[in-house]
Amino acid sequence: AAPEKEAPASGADQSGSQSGAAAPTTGENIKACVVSDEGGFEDRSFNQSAHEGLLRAESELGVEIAQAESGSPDDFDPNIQNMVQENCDLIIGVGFMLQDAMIAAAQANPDIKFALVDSTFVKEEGDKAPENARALVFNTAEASYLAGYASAAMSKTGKVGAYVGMKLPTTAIFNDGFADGVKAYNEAKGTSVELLGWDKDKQDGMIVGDFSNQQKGKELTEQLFQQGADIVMPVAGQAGLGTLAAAKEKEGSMVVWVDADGAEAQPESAAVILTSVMKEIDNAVFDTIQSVLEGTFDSTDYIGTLANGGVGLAPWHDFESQVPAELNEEISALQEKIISGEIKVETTNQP
Amino acid sequence: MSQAATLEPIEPSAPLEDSKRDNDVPFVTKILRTLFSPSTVTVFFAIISALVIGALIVVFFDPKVQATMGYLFARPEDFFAEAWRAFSGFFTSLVRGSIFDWNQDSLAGAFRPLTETFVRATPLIIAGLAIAVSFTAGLFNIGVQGQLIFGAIFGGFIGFFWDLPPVIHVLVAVIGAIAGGALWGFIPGILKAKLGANEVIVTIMLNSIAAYFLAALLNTYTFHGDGFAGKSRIMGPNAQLPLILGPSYRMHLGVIIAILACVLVWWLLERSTFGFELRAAGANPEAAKTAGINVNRTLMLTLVISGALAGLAATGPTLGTEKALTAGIAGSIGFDAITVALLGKSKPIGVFFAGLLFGALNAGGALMQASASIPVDIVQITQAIVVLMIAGSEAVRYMRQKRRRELATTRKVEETPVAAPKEVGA
Amino acid sequence: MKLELQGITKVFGPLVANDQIDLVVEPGQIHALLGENGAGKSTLMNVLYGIYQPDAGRILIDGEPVTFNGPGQAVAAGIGMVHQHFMLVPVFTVAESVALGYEPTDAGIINKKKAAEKVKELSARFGFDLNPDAVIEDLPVGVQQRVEIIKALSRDAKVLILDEPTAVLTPQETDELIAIMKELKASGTSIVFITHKLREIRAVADTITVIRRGKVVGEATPDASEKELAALMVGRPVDLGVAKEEKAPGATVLAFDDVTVIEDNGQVVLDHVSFDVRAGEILCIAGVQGNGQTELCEAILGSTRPTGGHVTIDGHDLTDSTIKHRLRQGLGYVPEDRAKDGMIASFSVAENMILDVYDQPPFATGISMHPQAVIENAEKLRKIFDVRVTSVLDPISTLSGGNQQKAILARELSRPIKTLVAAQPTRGLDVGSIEFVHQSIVEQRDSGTAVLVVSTELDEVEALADRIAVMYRGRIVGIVPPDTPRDILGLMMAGVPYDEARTAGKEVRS
Amino acid sequence: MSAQVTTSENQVVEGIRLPVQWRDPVVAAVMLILTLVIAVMARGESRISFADISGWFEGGIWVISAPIAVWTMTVLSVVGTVIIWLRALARKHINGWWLALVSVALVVSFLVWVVSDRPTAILPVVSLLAGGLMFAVPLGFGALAGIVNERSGVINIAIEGQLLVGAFAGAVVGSAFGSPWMGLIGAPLAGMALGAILAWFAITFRTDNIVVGVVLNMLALGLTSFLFSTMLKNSQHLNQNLKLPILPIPVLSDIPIIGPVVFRQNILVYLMFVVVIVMQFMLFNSRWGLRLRASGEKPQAADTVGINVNRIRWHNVLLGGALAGLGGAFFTVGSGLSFSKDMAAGNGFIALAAMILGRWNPTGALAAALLFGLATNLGGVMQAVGAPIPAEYLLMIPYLVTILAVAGFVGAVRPPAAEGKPYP
Ligand SMILES: Nc1ncnc2c1ncn2[C@@H]1O[C@H](COP(=O)(O)OP(=O)(O)OP(=O)(O)O)[C@@H](O)[C@H]1O
Ligand SMILES: Nc1ncnc2c1ncn2[C@@H]1O[C@H](COP(=O)(O)OP(=O)(O)OP(=O)(O)O)[C@@H](O)[C@H]1O
Ligand SMILES: [Mg+2]
Ligand SMILES: [Mg+2]
Repeated sequence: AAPEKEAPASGADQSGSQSGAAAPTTGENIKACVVSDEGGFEDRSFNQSAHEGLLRAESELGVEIAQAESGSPDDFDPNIQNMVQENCDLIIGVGFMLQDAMIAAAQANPDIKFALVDSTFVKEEGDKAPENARALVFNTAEASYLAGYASAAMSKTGKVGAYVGMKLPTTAIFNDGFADGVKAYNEAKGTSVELLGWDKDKQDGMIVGDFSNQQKGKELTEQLFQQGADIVMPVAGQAGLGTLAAAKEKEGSMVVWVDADGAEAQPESAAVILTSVMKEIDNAVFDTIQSVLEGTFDSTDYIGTLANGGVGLAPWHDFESQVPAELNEEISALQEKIISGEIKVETTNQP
Repeated sequence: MSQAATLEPIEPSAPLEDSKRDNDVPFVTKILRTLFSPSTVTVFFAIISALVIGALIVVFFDPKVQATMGYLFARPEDFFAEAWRAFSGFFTSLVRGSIFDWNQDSLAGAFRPLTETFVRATPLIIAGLAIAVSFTAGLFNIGVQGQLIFGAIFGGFIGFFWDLPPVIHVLVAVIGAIAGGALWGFIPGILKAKLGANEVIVTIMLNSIAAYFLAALLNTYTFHGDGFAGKSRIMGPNAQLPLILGPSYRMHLGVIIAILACVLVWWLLERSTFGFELRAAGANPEAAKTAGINVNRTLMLTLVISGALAGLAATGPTLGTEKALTAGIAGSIGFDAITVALLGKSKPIGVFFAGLLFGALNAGGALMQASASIPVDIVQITQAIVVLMIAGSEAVRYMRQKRRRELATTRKVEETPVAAPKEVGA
Repeated sequence: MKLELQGITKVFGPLVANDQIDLVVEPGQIHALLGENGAGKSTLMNVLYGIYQPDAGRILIDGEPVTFNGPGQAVAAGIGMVHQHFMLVPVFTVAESVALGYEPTDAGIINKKKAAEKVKELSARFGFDLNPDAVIEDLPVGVQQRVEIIKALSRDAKVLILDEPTAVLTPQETDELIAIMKELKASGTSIVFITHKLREIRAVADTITVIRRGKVVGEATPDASEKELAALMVGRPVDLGVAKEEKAPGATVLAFDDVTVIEDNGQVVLDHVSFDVRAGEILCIAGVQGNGQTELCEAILGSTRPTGGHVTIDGHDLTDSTIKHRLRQGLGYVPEDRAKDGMIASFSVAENMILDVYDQPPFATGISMHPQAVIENAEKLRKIFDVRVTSVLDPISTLSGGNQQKAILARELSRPIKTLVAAQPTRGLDVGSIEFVHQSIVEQRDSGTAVLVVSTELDEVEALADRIAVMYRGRIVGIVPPDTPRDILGLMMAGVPYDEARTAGKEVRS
Repeated sequence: MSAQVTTSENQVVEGIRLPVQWRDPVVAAVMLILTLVIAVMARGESRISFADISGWFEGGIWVISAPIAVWTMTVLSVVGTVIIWLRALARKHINGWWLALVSVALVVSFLVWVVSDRPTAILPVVSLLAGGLMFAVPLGFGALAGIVNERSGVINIAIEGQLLVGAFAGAVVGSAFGSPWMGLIGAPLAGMALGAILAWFAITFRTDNIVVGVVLNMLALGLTSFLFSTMLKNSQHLNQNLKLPILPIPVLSDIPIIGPVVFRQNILVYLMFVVVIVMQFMLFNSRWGLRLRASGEKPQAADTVGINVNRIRWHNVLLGGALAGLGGAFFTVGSGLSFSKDMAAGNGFIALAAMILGRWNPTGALAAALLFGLATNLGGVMQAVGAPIPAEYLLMIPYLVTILAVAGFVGAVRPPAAEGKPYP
């Protein structure tokens, strides 16, 4: 991963954003636009997070917004092009699939600012990213490492599970960190908690085949339960809702939600959500919009880490009372070590 | 053997069927005649009214309009202003996105939407032809989606993996795509010919298999190379379809290929012996068999050709616009193409215009969400309503015509005198 | 029940199918309707049965005007109809077919026992042998016809309409039907009887009404001669016989050597059949329908593969060759079921006229077809064969059955053939068309073609045959000369070998 | 007076024998070979879980030797295959149960092998079957809808759309009234609404059935997605996770295997089984069924006995819509899930395939749906136990199985003769 410098105000640091809202420094208003990946803005995943960031910018910063959902990869180019035509000042693409289209658009429109979620603007080693473009990437593995450790500790059956919607670097990275976290727990405690549904070495594991089939997500979760897992982390967008439904039906099972804080986003399922691996795309989007508004936009990549709060482990919420204080401390300690660089969470899927 | 089963009463010609073919009239006259025929006028009004319905749906669900509805009686002018804004926004962004964008600084930019329409129509037209060919032979090839994916896999693989000289590379890639689609069409074909397996079932299943196969391939190093899993390497520069209007437009050679494909399919269906066999096998397989046509072979070849066209349709996104494979490379082209083919009545010229219409709606819809914040799903709704309106208006026109004709003759009959002279036989 | 039709007019688009037709059916009377194809007989009966609404005119029952908005009301009024084209659901059982529309039910569930009893009771009354559980599509057409009759009678019909019921029956079956009609008449049922066969009319009818082009053109009594009736019907004198000279046949062209066909379900449909047809000869296959004639034709064409034996045409063993190859070897084929096998309804007349030579010059070179040649060919054939059609580009479905048959004949006879197989070539045609078809076949024979005609009509067999082969249960019972007496042929059609049949026939005659 | 001769079994017509029917022997042989391959590969022990198998006793986890189990199956398979070959060569009728034996031997061997030699892998018998049933329920309803539509003469390609609007209305109506039961009223009504459009165009307007069906799918997808993005997004309370309660049937739910799989379900599952049984009986024994089939096979025949064909078609297209709508409700209130875009995910098309595979019979369609559902879930189980095959290939299993079923076992099927043909 590239070194982090000058990261914009972290998502955890809500107050900072808020204060910025009160006083837009450059008088002029701007238009901020988001182009989604396939899946659309209701995918309960990164598109939705980015969209929420956009909507928050509209309501808090008063910027003009525009949005475009892509139905297929064939829509990326024209959607970005439409945003250019719509005189956007900042165009944010969501997903590494948009990389090529975004690089081309950034190069063709030097007056417009571009930001890309989950991918850099660098295609090949040695290429230079355009001056008007900023990558918004996340080292999610750091946070899911903590989740893996916590899950291993909380599992009563000694088995935890994870699955993805499709095998993509942005989903696999969750599982890689999770796997390392479980391993760390085993090494620390001499246990042999198993992770079902993901093999970090082979980079292979359970998949739904898409990010929308809740029924399949539910059934896969039930099969993980049958194999003895009692905690499951679905990295599958909407399909992950199936896991929540399955967990509610199975006594003693828990879910690790991803992207947003599940207990807040799905309050009706809070009772089964142990914690969430948060990837603060909305904050990154919001901050990027704010930086354009304030004229502080630069082309430095933004890398969300535990250190800058771009990724993180959500509070325990309903499980507060069940999580041993000891574990809480261990997690905090691990977080410190990761932030300080003492522990390096490494995966091939890192941005 | 049973006479009963075969001597059906003659069906009145289906409302959607074309009128008589005439061969003696000059081409231009024919075009003009179709352009201003009652059915063309009906289609035109059906499209317009479908668009109006689509716009009304937009108005109804527009949050600002809904807000004004709360105090509709207090300040109706707010409501009408907002409703008009939403209503006109639908149309202006549709036109700006698909034909001409007057907000652009340059004329070149203003016409870009029109080229977008063509670019988006390209795969729809070719895939529509694939469906049309199978329909003509009485087969329902739901598998165009899967065949398209296989075309993309083959064509794409050749495009990014091989390194060939200019012209040759793109040619080989296109042929590869055709072969990939044909292969995926061959499977239901051979299963139907040899084992009688229903092509609807087999093609539905092959769609999913193709999609998962592509997803699996995209996780291999061969496909993604040093990039990320889920997206293949970029097509070699020589494998990309050349841009025919220069680099500022996405309009690529595929547009020409689509037009050529229409001509080719027209020739194949209407002027070739194979087309004769195919139409015969579709219209009456028993009679075709009796006339010496190998119906099983014809149906199998039809699915192969249909698949080949589907594979060709994949070159648009694969080698023309996307230039890389992803799991969603086929979008929903294979399914939208069914509607395109049906709207075009399985005739190449009809498919061409239906594809253009859908391409325009897609292009317009994309701008609609960008400029007017209308969910892009409205495009699908509008497309569906267009087809329903056309089907409905044709049905109504057909019924009215029938009634008029009957009335006319009845009147004539009534005027004749009552007396019926009788000869008396021995 | 007295039935009157007054001034019935029915139009289909530009066509006046029924034009001011008056008809009176007295109680207990058999009223024959006679008319060439498309005269409007079926239309009139469909109006009477409530399927069509008349555009003018009215129906009276016992002097009271009635209107039928659907067949249900006609049935309720005591009218029963056996349609020209069977109205049976092929996958239903006999009991279900009879019950349909009038199901005996207990709370919506059909009482199958009651339905079966009804069938048994009625078949016993009329001496039919019907199994209520048999499935319609497995039954020979003759039996299906009986189901239709039972269906009509099971509703206590006072007026029974029989629209060409004998078109698919054998002579014996026809005789049985005539007996039943007489029995019904005796019990007070009126019958409207439609047929093209003048002999039958003369056998049962009390009154005859002749319809031509939608109009009543005359009435006749049963003692009118066939010639007179035919002339009245067609509007010109008709030659009922076929002018045919004796000719010495040439070499064998079409030969069956010990051909056996067994279907997938194990039925033996052709059982060691051998015969040959020589150039310039007409061999007629006589027999009750369903005794393997269809499969015999299919084995010649190649759509059915023999399990054993050989089929040769012009000295070439074609047992394993494709249909196309056989057609190229000079096989002309007029299928039994023209709508199903002989033509493609949605194709133009012109296209149908090249259906089996579409890939041959001058219609195609390589895989490219020449539409102009197709049209020219059609125009030519249309003149030669007198096919009545507005434009050869119209779909063939817009032609009447007779003209469709002419178009098919034109196609088969216009290309070079060595042997012609014609199955039921005149089924459902009127006398005028029959005359034409027979003439064409004889001309073909005279030009040296080997001709095989399959027919269930003994009239036709007698008119055309140089030799007659009688089939029974997949076997050829015997091949006999054309002057063999009808009663001997009849016995052979029931499976009695020629020698026995001849002795039996002599006994009967003496 | 039947003129055709039925030969007795194995009749030799003077030296000519009936052709051998090769389909069954070849299919059996292929399955035997696959079983053998598995037997050769089988190593170690397999853990088979019978947890929750019955309310009467604890099933627990059984550990069996994989080679012994698989070789036993192989022996059974050999027996079945040999008998099938002998009977085929003797041109005798082959009882379908023999082929079933060979298939079961293959499937059991495969399952045992999948979990063999992997100490943590467990084959969960009950959840394998129960999960398969879950996938089969919407397919079953969809196929039933297709059956009543097509048997009455209207082709229904719009099952997919009807499932989708059913899922939508199930969630929204249920949420609006705060009860999943209300969803069961909303869903069939929504399916019927789509059915009404289908009927209006296909029957009254005589439009090509496939055109209308395809377009309705488009409309349903577009409308539900549009409403999801506009209406439901702003009012989350209209799209809650509601779940129909599980209603275990006393006594029956304790029967080993069948009990927990079939009789510990919610009302929709029971309803599907009831509809299958009732429809199978009614189609062939009731006035409704007789008239329905007549309309779809030969409408003229129905018309000439005074049956209003188009009314029958209208009624049954609406009935079909209601059934498909109910099936759609299974995605939401039936599974405790909220609505999401494109939730039917192609199930409508697979239902269509199940209908054809089941030869337009309710029981056959149910069998096909169960086959597909089980195969889908098997893929899931294999993913969960970490089978050494990339997951994408495991996801293909149900589709491959279906193609094998149609090619290997079913062959050509005959649709209702008048389907898709407007009347009059
Ligand atoms: N539904 C229909 N629409 C248009 N024309 C029809 C229809 N039904 C029948 N016809 C007309 O019917 C004629 C053929 O009908 P039909 O098959 O009853 O022939 P036919 O007069 O009985 O002759 P044949 O006895 O030789 O079969 C054609 O002239 C055709 O135009
Ligand atoms: N449904 C229809 N639509 C249009 N025209 C029809 C229809 N039915 C019949 N006709 C026309 O009415 C004419 C009379 O047909 P009809 O079937 O009554 O003749 P028919 O006397 O019964 O002849 P056939 O002896 O061949 O049975 C036919 O020539 C046909 O053109
Ligand atoms: Mg006729
Ligand atoms: Mg008639």
